[in-house]
Amino acid sequence: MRHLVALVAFLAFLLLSPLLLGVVNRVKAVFAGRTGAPLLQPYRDLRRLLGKQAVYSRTTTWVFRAGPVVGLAAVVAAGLLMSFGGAPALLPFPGDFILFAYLLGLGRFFTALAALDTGSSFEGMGAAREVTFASFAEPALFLCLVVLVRATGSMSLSGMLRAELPEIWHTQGPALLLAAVALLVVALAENARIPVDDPNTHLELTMIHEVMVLDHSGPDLAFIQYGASLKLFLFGALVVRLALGFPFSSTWWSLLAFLGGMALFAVVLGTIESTTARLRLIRVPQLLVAASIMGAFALVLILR
Amino acid sequence: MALWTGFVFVLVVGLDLVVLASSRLRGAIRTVAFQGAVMSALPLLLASEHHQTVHVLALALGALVVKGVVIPGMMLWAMREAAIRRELEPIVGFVPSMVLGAVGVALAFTYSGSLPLPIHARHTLLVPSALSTVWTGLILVMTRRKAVAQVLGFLVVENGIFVFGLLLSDFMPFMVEAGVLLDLLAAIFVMGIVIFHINREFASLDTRRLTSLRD
Amino acid sequence: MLLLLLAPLAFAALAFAIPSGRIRPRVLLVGAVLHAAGVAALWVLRPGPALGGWLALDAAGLLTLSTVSAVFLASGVYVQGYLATHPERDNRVFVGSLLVLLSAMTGVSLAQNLGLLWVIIEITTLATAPLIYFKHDALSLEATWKYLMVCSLGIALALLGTFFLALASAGPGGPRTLLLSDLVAAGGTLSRPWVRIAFAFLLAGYGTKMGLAPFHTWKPDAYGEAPGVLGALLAAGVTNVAFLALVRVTTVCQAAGEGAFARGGLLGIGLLSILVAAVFMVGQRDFKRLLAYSSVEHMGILALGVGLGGAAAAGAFFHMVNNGLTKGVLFFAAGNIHRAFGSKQVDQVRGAARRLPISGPLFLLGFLAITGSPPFSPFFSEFAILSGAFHVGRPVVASVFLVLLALIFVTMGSTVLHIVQGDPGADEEPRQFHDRVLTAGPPLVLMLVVLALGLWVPDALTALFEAAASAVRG
Amino acid sequence: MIATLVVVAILVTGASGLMAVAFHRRPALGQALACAAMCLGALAGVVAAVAALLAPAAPELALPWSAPGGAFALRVDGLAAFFLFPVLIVPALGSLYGVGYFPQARLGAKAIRLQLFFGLITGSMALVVVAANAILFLAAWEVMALAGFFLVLTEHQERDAQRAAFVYLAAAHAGNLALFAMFALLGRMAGSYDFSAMAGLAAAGGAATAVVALALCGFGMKAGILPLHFWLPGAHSSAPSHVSALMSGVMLKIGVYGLLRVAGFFRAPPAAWGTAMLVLGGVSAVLGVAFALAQHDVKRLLAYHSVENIGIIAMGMGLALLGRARGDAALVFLGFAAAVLHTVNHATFKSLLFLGAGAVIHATGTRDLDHLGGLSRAMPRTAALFLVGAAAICGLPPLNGFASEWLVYLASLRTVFDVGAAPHPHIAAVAAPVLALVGGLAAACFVKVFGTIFLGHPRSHHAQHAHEASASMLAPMLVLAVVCAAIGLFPAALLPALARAAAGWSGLPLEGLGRSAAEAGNSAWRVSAVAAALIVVGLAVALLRRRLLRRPQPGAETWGCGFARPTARMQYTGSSVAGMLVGSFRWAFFPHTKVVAPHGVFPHRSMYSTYVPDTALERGIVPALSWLAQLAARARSRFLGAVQFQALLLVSGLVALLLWLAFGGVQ
Repeated sequence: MRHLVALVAFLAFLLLSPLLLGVVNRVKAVFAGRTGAPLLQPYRDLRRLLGKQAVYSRTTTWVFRAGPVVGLAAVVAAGLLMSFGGAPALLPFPGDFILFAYLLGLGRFFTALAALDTGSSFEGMGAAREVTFASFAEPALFLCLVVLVRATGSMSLSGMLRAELPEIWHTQGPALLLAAVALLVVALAENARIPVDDPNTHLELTMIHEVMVLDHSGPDLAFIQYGASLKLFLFGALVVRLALGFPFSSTWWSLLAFLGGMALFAVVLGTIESTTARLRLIRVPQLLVAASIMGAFALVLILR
Repeated sequence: MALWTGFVFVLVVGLDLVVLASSRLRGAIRTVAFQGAVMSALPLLLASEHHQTVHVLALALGALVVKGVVIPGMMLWAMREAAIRRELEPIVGFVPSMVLGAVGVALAFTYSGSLPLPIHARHTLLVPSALSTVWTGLILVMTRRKAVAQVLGFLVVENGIFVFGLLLSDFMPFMVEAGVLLDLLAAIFVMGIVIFHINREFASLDTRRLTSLRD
Repeated sequence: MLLLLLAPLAFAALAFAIPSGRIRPRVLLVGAVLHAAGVAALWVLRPGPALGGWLALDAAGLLTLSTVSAVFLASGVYVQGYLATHPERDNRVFVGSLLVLLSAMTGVSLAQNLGLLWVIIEITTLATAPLIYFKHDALSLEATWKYLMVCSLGIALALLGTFFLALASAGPGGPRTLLLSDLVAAGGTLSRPWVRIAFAFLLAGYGTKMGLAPFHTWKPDAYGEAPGVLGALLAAGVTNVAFLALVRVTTVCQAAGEGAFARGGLLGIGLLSILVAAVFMVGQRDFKRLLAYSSVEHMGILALGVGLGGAAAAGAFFHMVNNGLTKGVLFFAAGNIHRAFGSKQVDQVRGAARRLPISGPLFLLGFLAITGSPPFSPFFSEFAILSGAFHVGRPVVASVFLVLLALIFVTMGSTVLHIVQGDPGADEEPRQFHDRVLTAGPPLVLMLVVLALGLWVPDALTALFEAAASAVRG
Repeated sequence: MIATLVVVAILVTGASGLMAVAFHRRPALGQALACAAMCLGALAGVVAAVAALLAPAAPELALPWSAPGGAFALRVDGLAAFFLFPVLIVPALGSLYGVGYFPQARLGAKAIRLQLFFGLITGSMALVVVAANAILFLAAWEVMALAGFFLVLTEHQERDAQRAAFVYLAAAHAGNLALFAMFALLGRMAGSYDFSAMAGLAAAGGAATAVVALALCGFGMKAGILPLHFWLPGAHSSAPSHVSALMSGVMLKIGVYGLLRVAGFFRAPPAAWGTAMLVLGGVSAVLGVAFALAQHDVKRLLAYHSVENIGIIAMGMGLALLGRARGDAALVFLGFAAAVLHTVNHATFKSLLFLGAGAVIHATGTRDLDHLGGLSRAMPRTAALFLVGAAAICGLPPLNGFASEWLVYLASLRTVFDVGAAPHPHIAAVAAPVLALVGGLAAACFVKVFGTIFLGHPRSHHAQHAHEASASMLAPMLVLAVVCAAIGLFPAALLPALARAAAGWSGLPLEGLGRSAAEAGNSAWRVSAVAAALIVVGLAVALLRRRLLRRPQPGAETWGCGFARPTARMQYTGSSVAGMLVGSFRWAFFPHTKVVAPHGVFPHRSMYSTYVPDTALERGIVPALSWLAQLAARARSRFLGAVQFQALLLVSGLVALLLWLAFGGVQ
């Protein structure tokens, strides 16, 4: 039974991620007073891109073609480790969150290389910024995860995000709150959302994540966008499970509740994007360092 | 007999101070020669009864010949050869070298009493005069400019050691004094040659020229 | 044993007699070979004392004698090549004094009577003077003058010290003699204050001959101006012999109960010598003077070793042998480099390894050996001294010793590497001074001996070190 | 029997250089024979190591040797066996690589000398690892240091090679002197110089801390832990590439081996040692990778990465020592396994990267990143292998870098739980985020390196006519890449052997370590499972892509946001990719920036270049030595030449002795 729930959760992860992006765009549109694109628009975009023809720059080599493939594969493999809504992951083991973080790192590594392969200064700019901010975000992510390890006593993601998390809130409330906020900031940075990076800006000089994928087209662009949505879903699962601890006896009910939570997360994300403006590039490292300090503070609290 | 030996010791120390004060090289050489001659009389004066007179006589005569005649003669010859100027200006000036000499002598005399001599000192004044002569010799070497003056200083040091050697002459056989004489002869002989070469090389015996070897 | 002392004198007389300049070096070579054979015989026979106990062979004496004869043999071969390159200079005095020096050094190794010991050391001083003056130019004259003046003063103080020692033994019930064996036997009866004053004077006197710190000022001048072969003989022969004299005096102090005082003095002077050597090596522009300061440093290490006592004393004797051989290599190579480049200044000498394919690398290997790199034997002796320091419980001394060694390695290394590496550039005058069998052979053989000693120390030698150290050790 | 096999391996590899000397008239044959001898010796050594690992008791061998206090005693225990693998395999591959990279036919005497010392250094390193006596250890250690000096000096006519070689030799010798003192102290504490007598020493007391401090100086200098790493970048960048691969991949590990061996002597090391090692490791890792980011020379960059990886190994060791202080077997196993596994891994991927860099330098002739670019088109196979190495060093999952860094993470997280004796060093948990920061920076650095060298347009004429490396250079790189992938995919296979080595090292009972090895084992199998899943999904996506893009796709110019004529110089260079990060680490290194600002309406040539010197060397060591030199110069007063002063010196020495005699009052 446990494997069935895990499989269903994993399939939900694979299928519903683009919907998450749709909800976020819809919330931003509502805030802007527009009716916005239909919720299923991301699925249509993916189908359109998969059918289109790809144009490749003459300076690029096989690295450019491998970038999107490895990026997508890495995120899917990371999905195998994540537990969605309290249900255990498909392959849980102690220390799996380290593999989870490094798989995302692998995806980022190849995307940045693909960007540099095009030989254009804009893509180089994007790659440089991406790797710089990532190296600031990594410690913050790990600080929060160490806090979770200490709080829940287990070293695997499934163990950390299991059902008894709400009881732990009572004892370690403040530390977990700090960790949740820090995790949210890291999620925003990793998925190139507003305060750190603007997903639909057109001025290359200001972009970070978008400018890296500037030269991709056709199926490659589809893989990248699908990968980005999966990654957002993963981070969402982590934040939602940590923040909204609702005690449900049967796993099916908690799975449904988790999907509701994910919708709520999308709404929260939309509101943040609509209400805050982009930070100047030199402010972003300070934000991420602030997140690490919050994580460290939470660690000190919990280790006391 | 003790009165005479005491008189000789005081004369030796007196001559030390004269050498320190002398500004002319020729005068200094003659003073040191006289000191050597005087000292060579000491073995006779100090000879106690159970000593073989032949050995003491030979020693005294040898000392007289070497210290009094051979070495001063050689140094005067070296001076004529090098035709050097007469006067003898010490680096630190006459008065300070004199004062240093006097301090040395005073210290020697006051503390020699307190030194626990294991055997009966042949004469109370022997040890202090030996030490003060050695000290004067060292000052001469350290303060005089001329190479010949430094050899003179070395000569005075040897005289001091010779006097000290007398203390042991009764039980230490002939070897000790012979050692001193041998050392004296050899050192002065070689230095004579060197002075001759220095003069030929530098056309002056002033050691200020001899300072190019430096780190 | 007496024969061994007189044979070189006979050869010296012969050398003086022979008119022609070409045959005289052969006489030197024959003398060296005979002397080495004699020493080998001594190793086997171990004869008893001669001349009524005044000449006897003990462990320390045999060690010094072997080092001296080994380096003299190498010098003998080297001199053949060296004099061939300087046909114009009259080598009568040179060869004669070398042989006199050899007999004097043999004498000191065997002398048991401290008075006799002092006289023979005086002879070594006089024999060395003309050798330093071999180049007959202004600088070597100045070096000779300074050498003579400082050493004669030192020797005079040593004589005074010997008298004090005789005085100490003349006390009530004392042995009233300067014979080493009697002094040691009657140790208790010697009057202690006089023994301490005697040790102070003798340390100053023989320290001057050995080149320890405050008395070392003659060494850089003499080694700097003397030809390479004399540098080797001085560093390996005369200084080791002076060290042997100091060891004899320390043995007497040890017997008289003043061992702690003697070892304290040696320790202090040893460390001071290494420090002074380190300070004066920094930025040294003349590589022969650099080797002179290295000799001051290693004499300091020997004094330190004996000063520490215990296992370090055995290490010190092992180091005496190693230091002698390695200094031989360094000075021969330095001599070759000096002749090949015509200058001693570090700025004008570049790429010695390229111009002198044997002497250049040997100079580098010699440097590595002297600073205690393991495959060579000085490493083991320095390590023995160091572990001795820790065993005796003096960690502060050991750490200061190590820091100074590191500093010396860095300073010496920069100069030596500067000389050996790089390309020499076009040499203006025709290359008549290059590596020849006679001039490059001896350092090569000595280097192989040092390497062999590093890999395999024969048990007989280790037994000797232990025996020599037991006399001095507290 | 096994020990004699090891001795044979040491002798054959040590003497392999003689083949080149013997056949110098026929260089190709000479080099081939030398390489064959090296591979043969390596093979024998590896077989012996594997046998030693499987053998119940550690094989020993003792031969008579007369050095005072020394004995030719060898002991191949678990720790030594594990270190034998990199010490023998990397040089064998290096000499194979040398056939193409440093041919004796073309370079003559220089190549002969290189092979001679290449063999010597391998033999001496193997001897150091199996030595069981302090004197033998020190002798082999310095022979290794000297051989390294002559190897760095291969290009002896270049000024900076000479300077780097001298700095290396001075550092190595200073380190050795610290080791002299350490072994003397150990000899005094244990009574004899044999390692067997030194096992199980009490860790309390000043002597033990002094030993560890000296060990940190001596071995830290050789391993390149941060403050003592100043000799490393110069030496590794001026040596030929396969030599720097050997030095960086293997010689630094001998320093690590020394630290582990000395730490193993003490029974229950206090927690302070572990924390000190952890902190040193963390600082070395973070600042090492920060320095690497700021470099322009590819070999200096890789050298600084060695400092970073040594830092990670030191963190592993620190955690193992903490484990032994708390008596927590799992922490000991995880820390020890992390340190040793990362040593082996680092030896493989660092050598792969250096050989790759060597191929690039061989093809283009320059080491400066900003002159290269677009080489993956001219050198596709080198680019692919270099990418494998880069991914491995950043610890990315399917490769071996991840396996060992993962163990360090597990060890660090283990300290979070209250297990074992009272003082719980929770603070060790900070090691995990520090390692994450290092991982992020390493990824940034290797994106910069791979991007600037292999991707984009060629930036200079050097890069335009590069040619692919020869087969003999690519083969060793391929072997190393395969080893990286194998360890990455199946890390669990090595854990049981690591448990036995840990038991031998720490003295804890085997079953406690075995149990934690089993736990780590089955989660390691899960890691392999996820890696397999990653590869399967990747292949599936690739197949989907090929099916979608069956028809040939049109090519076009890169979209330069409308810029008409982009030139190669407008690409992001090495310093620009790392610009922001270098800016944030400004407090650690003081970059020299030369800027010719463009001025006027049509500015002519303007230029911006940054150069980051090694802070430890430029701000620490060089000023100290020059201050000492001035001090010494002042000490040599000008009137020292006068005879009178020399006489005065003599007399004052005597007077000082007499005063000390009178007032010193020696009892």
